[in-house]
Amino acid sequence: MSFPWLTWLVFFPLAGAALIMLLPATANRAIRLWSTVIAVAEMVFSLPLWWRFVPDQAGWQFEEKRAWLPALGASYHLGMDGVSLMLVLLTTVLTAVAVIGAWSAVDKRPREFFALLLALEAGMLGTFLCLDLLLFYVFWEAMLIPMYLLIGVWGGQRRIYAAVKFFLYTMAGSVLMLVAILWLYYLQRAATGVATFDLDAFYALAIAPSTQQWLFLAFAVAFAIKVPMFPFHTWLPDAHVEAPTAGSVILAAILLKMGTFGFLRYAIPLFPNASAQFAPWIAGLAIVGIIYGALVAMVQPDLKKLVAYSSVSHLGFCMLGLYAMNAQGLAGAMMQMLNHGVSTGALFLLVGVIYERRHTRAISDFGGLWKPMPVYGAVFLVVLLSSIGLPGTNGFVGEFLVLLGTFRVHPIWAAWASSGVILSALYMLWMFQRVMFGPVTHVENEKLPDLSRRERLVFAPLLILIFWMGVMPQPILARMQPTLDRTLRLAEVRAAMSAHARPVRLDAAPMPVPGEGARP
Amino acid sequence: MIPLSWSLILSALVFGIGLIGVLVRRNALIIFMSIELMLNSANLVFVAFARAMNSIDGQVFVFFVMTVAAAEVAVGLAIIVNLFRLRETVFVDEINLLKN
Amino acid sequence: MNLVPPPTLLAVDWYALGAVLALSVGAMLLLLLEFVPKKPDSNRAAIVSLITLAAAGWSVFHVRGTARSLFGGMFVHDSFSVFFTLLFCSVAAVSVLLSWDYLKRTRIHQTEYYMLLLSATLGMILMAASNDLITVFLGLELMSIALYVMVGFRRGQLESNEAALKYFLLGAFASGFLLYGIALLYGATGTTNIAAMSAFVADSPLKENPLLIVGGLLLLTGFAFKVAAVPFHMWTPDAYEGAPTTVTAFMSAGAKAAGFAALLRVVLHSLGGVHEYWTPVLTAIAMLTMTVGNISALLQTSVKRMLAYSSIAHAGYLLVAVVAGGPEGASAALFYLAVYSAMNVGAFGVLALLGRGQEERVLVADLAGLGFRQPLIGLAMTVFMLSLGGIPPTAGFMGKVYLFGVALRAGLVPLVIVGVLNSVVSVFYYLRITVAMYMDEPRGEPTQVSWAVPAAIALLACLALTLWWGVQAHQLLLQAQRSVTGLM
Amino acid sequence: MTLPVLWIIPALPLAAVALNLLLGDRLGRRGTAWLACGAVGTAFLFALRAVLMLAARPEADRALVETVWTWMRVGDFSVDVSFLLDPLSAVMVLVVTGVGFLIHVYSVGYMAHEASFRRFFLYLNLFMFAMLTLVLADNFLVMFVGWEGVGLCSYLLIGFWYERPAAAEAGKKAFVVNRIGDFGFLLGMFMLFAWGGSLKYERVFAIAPHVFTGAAGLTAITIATLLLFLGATGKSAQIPLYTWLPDAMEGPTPVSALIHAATMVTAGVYMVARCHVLFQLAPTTLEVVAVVGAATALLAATIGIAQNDIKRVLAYSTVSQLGYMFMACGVGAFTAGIFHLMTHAFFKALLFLGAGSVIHALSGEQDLRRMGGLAKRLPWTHATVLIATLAIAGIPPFAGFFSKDEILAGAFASGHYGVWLVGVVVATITAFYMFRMYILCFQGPSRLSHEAEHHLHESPPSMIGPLVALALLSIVGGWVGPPLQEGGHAFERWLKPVFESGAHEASAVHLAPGTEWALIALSVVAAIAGIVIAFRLYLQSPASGTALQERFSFFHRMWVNKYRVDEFYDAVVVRPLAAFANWCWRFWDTSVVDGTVNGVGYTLEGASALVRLFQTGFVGTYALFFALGVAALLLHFLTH
Amino acid sequence: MTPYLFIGFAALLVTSSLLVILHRNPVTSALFLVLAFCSLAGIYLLLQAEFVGMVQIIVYAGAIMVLFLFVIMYLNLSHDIESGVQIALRRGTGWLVGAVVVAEGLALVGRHWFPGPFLEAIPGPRVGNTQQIGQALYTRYLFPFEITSMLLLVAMVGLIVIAKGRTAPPAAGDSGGPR
Repeated sequence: MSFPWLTWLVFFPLAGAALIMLLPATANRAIRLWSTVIAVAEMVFSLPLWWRFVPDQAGWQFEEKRAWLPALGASYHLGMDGVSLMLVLLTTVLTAVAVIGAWSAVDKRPREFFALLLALEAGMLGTFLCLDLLLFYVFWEAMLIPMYLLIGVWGGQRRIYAAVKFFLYTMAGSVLMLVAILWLYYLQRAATGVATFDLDAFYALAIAPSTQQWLFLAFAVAFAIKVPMFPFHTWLPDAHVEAPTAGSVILAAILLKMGTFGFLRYAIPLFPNASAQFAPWIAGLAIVGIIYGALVAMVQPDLKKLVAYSSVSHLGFCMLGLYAMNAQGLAGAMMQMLNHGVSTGALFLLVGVIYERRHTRAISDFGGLWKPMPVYGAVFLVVLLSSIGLPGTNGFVGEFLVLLGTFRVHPIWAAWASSGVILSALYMLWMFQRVMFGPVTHVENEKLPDLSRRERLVFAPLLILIFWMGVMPQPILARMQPTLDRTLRLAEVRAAMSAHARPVRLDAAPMPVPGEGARP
Repeated sequence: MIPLSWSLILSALVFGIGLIGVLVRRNALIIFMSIELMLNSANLVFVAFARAMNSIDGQVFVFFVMTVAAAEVAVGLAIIVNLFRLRETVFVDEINLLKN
Repeated sequence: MNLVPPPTLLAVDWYALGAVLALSVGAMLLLLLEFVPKKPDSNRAAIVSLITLAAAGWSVFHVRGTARSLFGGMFVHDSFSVFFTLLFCSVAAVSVLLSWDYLKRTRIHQTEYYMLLLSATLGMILMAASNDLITVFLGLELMSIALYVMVGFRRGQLESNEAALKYFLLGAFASGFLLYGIALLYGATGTTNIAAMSAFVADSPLKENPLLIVGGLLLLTGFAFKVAAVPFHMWTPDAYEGAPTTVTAFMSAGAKAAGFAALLRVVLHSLGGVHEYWTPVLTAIAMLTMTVGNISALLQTSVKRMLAYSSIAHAGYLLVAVVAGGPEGASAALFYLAVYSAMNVGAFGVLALLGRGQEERVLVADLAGLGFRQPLIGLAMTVFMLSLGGIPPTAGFMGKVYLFGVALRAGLVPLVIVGVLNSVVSVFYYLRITVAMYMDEPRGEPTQVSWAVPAAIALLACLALTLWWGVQAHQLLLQAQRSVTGLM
Repeated sequence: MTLPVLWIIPALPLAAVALNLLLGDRLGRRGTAWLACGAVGTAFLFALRAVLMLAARPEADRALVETVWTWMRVGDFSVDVSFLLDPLSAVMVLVVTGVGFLIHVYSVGYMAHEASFRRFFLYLNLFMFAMLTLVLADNFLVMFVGWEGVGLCSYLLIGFWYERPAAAEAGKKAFVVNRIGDFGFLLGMFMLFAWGGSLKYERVFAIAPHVFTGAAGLTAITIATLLLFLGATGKSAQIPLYTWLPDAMEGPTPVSALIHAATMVTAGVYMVARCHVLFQLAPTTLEVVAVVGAATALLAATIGIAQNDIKRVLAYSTVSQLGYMFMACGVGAFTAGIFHLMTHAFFKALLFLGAGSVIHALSGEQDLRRMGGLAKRLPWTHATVLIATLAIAGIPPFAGFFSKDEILAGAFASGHYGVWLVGVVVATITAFYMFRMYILCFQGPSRLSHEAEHHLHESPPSMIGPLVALALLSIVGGWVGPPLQEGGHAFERWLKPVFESGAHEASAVHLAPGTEWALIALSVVAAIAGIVIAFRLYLQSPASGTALQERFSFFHRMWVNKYRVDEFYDAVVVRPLAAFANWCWRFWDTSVVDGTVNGVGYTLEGASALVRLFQTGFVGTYALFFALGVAALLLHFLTH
Repeated sequence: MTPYLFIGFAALLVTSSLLVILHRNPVTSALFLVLAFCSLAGIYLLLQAEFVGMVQIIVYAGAIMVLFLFVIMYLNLSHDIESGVQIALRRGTGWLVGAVVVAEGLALVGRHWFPGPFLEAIPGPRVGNTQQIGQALYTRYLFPFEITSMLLLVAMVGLIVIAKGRTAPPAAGDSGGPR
């Protein structure tokens, strides 16, 4: 077995977190320094994958598999495909950025704060990389804990409400997914006599459409809440507004991707028939989300809330692309996920910058900021443009592909969704106008310091990404293409073979002899 | 030779009376006595069945039950005495520090 | 005169009886040692009882491989009883470690306390290890009487005494039903031996034997009372809250486990033949128990009471496994019991450390800001809470996964749905603890923590187990699955 | 080594932008100016070189294509970043770089005292880059990059003086309105791809006639072209999306000259001309284009009559002239459209720069009512502006005459007599209000305020130079396309390779010389009439002018208030949208969606409080519940 | 003859136990309980369980009830006078529920009477009842018998722990127990 890249990738931050906890709580500088070192090291460590990854190979790469719970048939199975490669890179980069960005933001208990950030990173990477349903659920849920603490301890006024709401809402969604996972597991066992949680095994299992409906719904709700899709989104504004900047960045940039990733990796390939059956509903909700999110964002008095609702709108595009179920749609959705990660992450960082200086997020407390802080204004402008999908920035590629893909299956959907393009320009520019332009309305703002060297360092990589992904997305697309094609093919094949499958009684197969169990 | 059903019905009556006693009285001692009645009704069932199938086990069982009852009474009365010392009452409807 | 020859015991039988012997001897030894003068603050009693428990556990573990039935099935030694014996001994040992310093703080007589603790353990073991309703009943009474006393141990204290009274009166009341049930079963089947009973039930012409039904039902209520299942649960919060915290820890894990051990033996074994009769009843009870337990815990202000309700809820989860039945159900129950004991004892153990001298600080508010001032306490409590709520990567999660999976396979979908939703509800109040510890600012003077090495060891042990079983439960899983093979 | 031919042209301004950003304030004003102008100047030279190379090629394959890299390739969809130079884009690129260069030079003088001098040229270069990308694009997507890019730059430049709320507001309005157009453009592209399977011009145009067949095809192409045209109306300020352009005058005057007169606003016309193949497949659309163009021309012209802000007058005239161009495209006279585009670029840029010069001279005064009599004080400005005014009025031999005449001819020839009539009327009105402006500004008594009088001075050479250059162009610019040429005039022949591919070329349908002479005469007369009226009303007897205003006060008010279109949009679109958004948030999101979520919590807590009532703490109660439980169980077995 | 005796004892048992739970004065109730136990012992005799009957009288009626009486005297309890509507309510529900439980049980058993496996069990030769029990106790039931010893020990210890010494009612306020 070659070098276990992925295991290192997942557990290095965890070890780092432990290391941080060993430092004295008062050693502020050392804590910041070391956490930065660890986060950056993780990033550097993840970069080689970009080259080592074989672009035109659909299957898992860097695969690792060890027995975990033989008695149940759960295994420690990690693997990477084009999609997870991108999301992993996004994670490592954004985490590094967030850590550096949080240097001055956190004054209270920095040790625990940074340790939790790193632990969170580990959890997220695990979620992206695991190929075992039980393991997936473990990471999926475990991830909530650090985020919950980040919001609850370092958050704003209503942090406790937000934290608890975040935790409960997400969990309420996922427990049903757990039931569905267990159901799948026993279904597998009843149908094939093999007890395993391995994803590949389920990719090969035919599931009766009638069964698929329920399983799909269970999965879909869990993911939809995470995305968040339209009716399930209300935890997001609270969580975002209350979370500390780094928290919001991670939350927006990566955590939300879990949902869409889940659809792409689990819900669609596993339950293609049900997925197709519910596609109109999901696409409809996605479109509603696009427009609704934009409209609500438009009238927000609070910068973070505005960005939060814009996330709802953007992720609507992702869902729409996914459910276009064609090459452009999926690729667009993936691009949109990455873009949203970069742009919205940057937006939250930007909000954080002025929040640090003024300790308010109300748009009305600003105005004319361009005069005191022109560099900040310029950065803000670029990020904002990428967020409204101006061609030449990353945002455009994603939105365009999504809409194109959608248009080919359903022009009307595309037309509705495209109106989001107008609205996004509307609310973003209006916000920008109120914050940046006009005369300086508050005396406190007249002497605001412009971006510091560290802050510029934070934004530099993001700006580079924004333009690079906008101008030359081909390398990224090329790496994801085989995986996406595979997903589509998988969906078709499974749909065909499941179409006539009969429902199976779960207790059809005998209980495996204790001790043996899984024989994948 | 007494039919089994007679003893069973009788025991059921006694059991019921004991049960009612527990439910309607508020004096811990009386409640306790009613519980004793319930135990004894059980004993009656044992003896009746032992008689019916002419086996000794039932009676032995009764013997054990009496031992248990004795033990319970000892501890129970101790608790009640202690209660009275602390609160000058043995009325269970005056005792609800712990609730909800 | 037909004299039945006295029982002949092999060496292995002596080992098998080792737990019983060791515990009885230990208990008496403790009393005898009273005549040897000792320093006022000596830990002799604690040490002796630890040794006793170790001996008990070891001797049974030593012959874990064999299956023996002694005294005509009055006492059985099989994988099932081994599992529970070890469980009870470890729970008792942890409780001893927790009580070590607690007793001194609260000025509780050590000798009697430990003597009763050992006897209660003995009672539990009998409940798990006996194949005859007589012994089950005696074991249950032994345990209960010891616990009545332990609950009321702080004589000078109104709550403690009140708790004891309630627990005692209702306990006696319940054992009245239990006894009556046994009597009817004896009448219906002509025996009190569980094996014989199941044989009878298996080949009895009519399953519609009313005596059997009523008897089994009353028996059920008796056990349901011990495991605190709704609507026979109402003593639990009061007793748990009033009892000395270490006692609460001990009984919350031990007594419940013992109740389930007996329940499993009886319901799955002796009444296994008429299992379908119990399924609807048990299903209803399980649903009620989970829901009522969690719902009532939502608004509690006292952590101790809240945990009491949570233990009711957990009884509900365990009942799901019982309903699922079969070897898988039983093994799920065993697995969950082990997990539950670790995390629940741990949680109460944390509470036992809070406060100085006589006072006990068990309000949610008392935990404010504790997480950062006492990192270990914070970490431990957080892990226990998450585990109780069934959040990975903790043991509680694994337990729920296995348990609900089994239930799902048995086709109990509604039960499973109710279960998982309940666990979401439960997370709400478990989170409140973490909120208090990490997110609230302490009001008034901060809660003191009375550290003691033994207690710390105990906590760390629980913590380690809770985490380890969360990430690698394979061994425990195997044990749970193997331990029920003897039962069926 | 051979120099790159095409991509270097947009690359140069971009490089200037990059340098500007990197070096920052280290390069002073002088450096900045040199960098910016140098880049654009060089770009012009490269453009010239490229066009010469193009001209050298045989007419058959007059198209240079340069693929730089693959942008995206997803499934069957693939787009490259590639550039195309054909006669059409050649005209555009020369106009853009040429006029652009002059305006850059002019700006150096005009913005000399501006604090953020560097930022201005940064934006300006960025705009050049975007505009060149737009015109040189080889496929719709790259064009869209430029399309939105110029939109962005106009947003930035309009809001250049960001501290003026009006400016910021105008910038936002421009961008958003453009976005509405882009929405159409985007969907249009999708349709083209969905049917044509590509976004590359030549592929789409080659395949279009074969795929868009039958009723379905006709509907599809009509919808597609209408959507594209929606994009054009946004960019080129046509009905219904023209309202942003007048407000755009908040920007610095050179910006108005460059973006809102010469180049950007003509992008729509360029796009329609570029897609003439598609438009000719959809006659309905062409009609729409023609009508919209005519309507816009008329509407804007009438409003232009009543404006007192010199820049706004010019703005409306721009809108109206753009209407002319669309009119041309609509009647199928694409050549004429492009021709007018070019000439208009010259004289309208000149007019704006002239106006800028005046404003500069009057230290910021823009109101015609406080000008007058400047002819002698600002000789150069006066001369050049006069030329431009004549050109726009359509007086031979100035540039405007030729192009405008050709448009009218085209309209007449293709049988759009209504359109033609409107054209003539608008010609008159144009001549009228342009001369009104000229007179109020340069002739008659001086109405200057005192200190304006005091600082009054002719502009520096760096500003006068461009004025002169443009003046020359405004004169000779039209001579490339004199009427009455057999086989079309030079300009037409140059564009032939592009437009002949179209089904039928209107301007190719030549009228009888007699008719054409008549038309020429008529339009000239119309123009002169307008001029004469202007002189009478504003120079000789202003009284009668005011009297006339009283007489037609209704129209006058209407024109002054710009037909209240802005207010209309505000009431019909903006306010309802905002109200709906607020409802979505305050009621729906907060109360309904989130209310449900919290509701669950409250319900549970209520249930908790309820359940806890049973926990009375009395042993009796507990025993009672126990007994009840037993009773219930017994009942169950009794009933089952 | 036996049936009549049985009926007599039964009547006595029922009435006395009813009086146990009905009578106001604890002492009287206790005495009625003694009576109930004695009549139960009589029934045991009729069921040919002499040993159990004797033990019933000696242990129960003797030891246990004496303990009860002692405690009652020691606490010299007044009559517990109960009044008020919720008391009556409790009474009503109590009687109702109790009756319902018994009725249901009887109905269930009576629905179709299945008297277990003992019909074929023929009453064997009358052996000395006490002797049999003794044999059983020390052979088959050796193990439980030993357990009972433990049980009694525990009870003893518990009794001492809880009841020994005086426990003054805690001064108001310092009940620093669980809140």
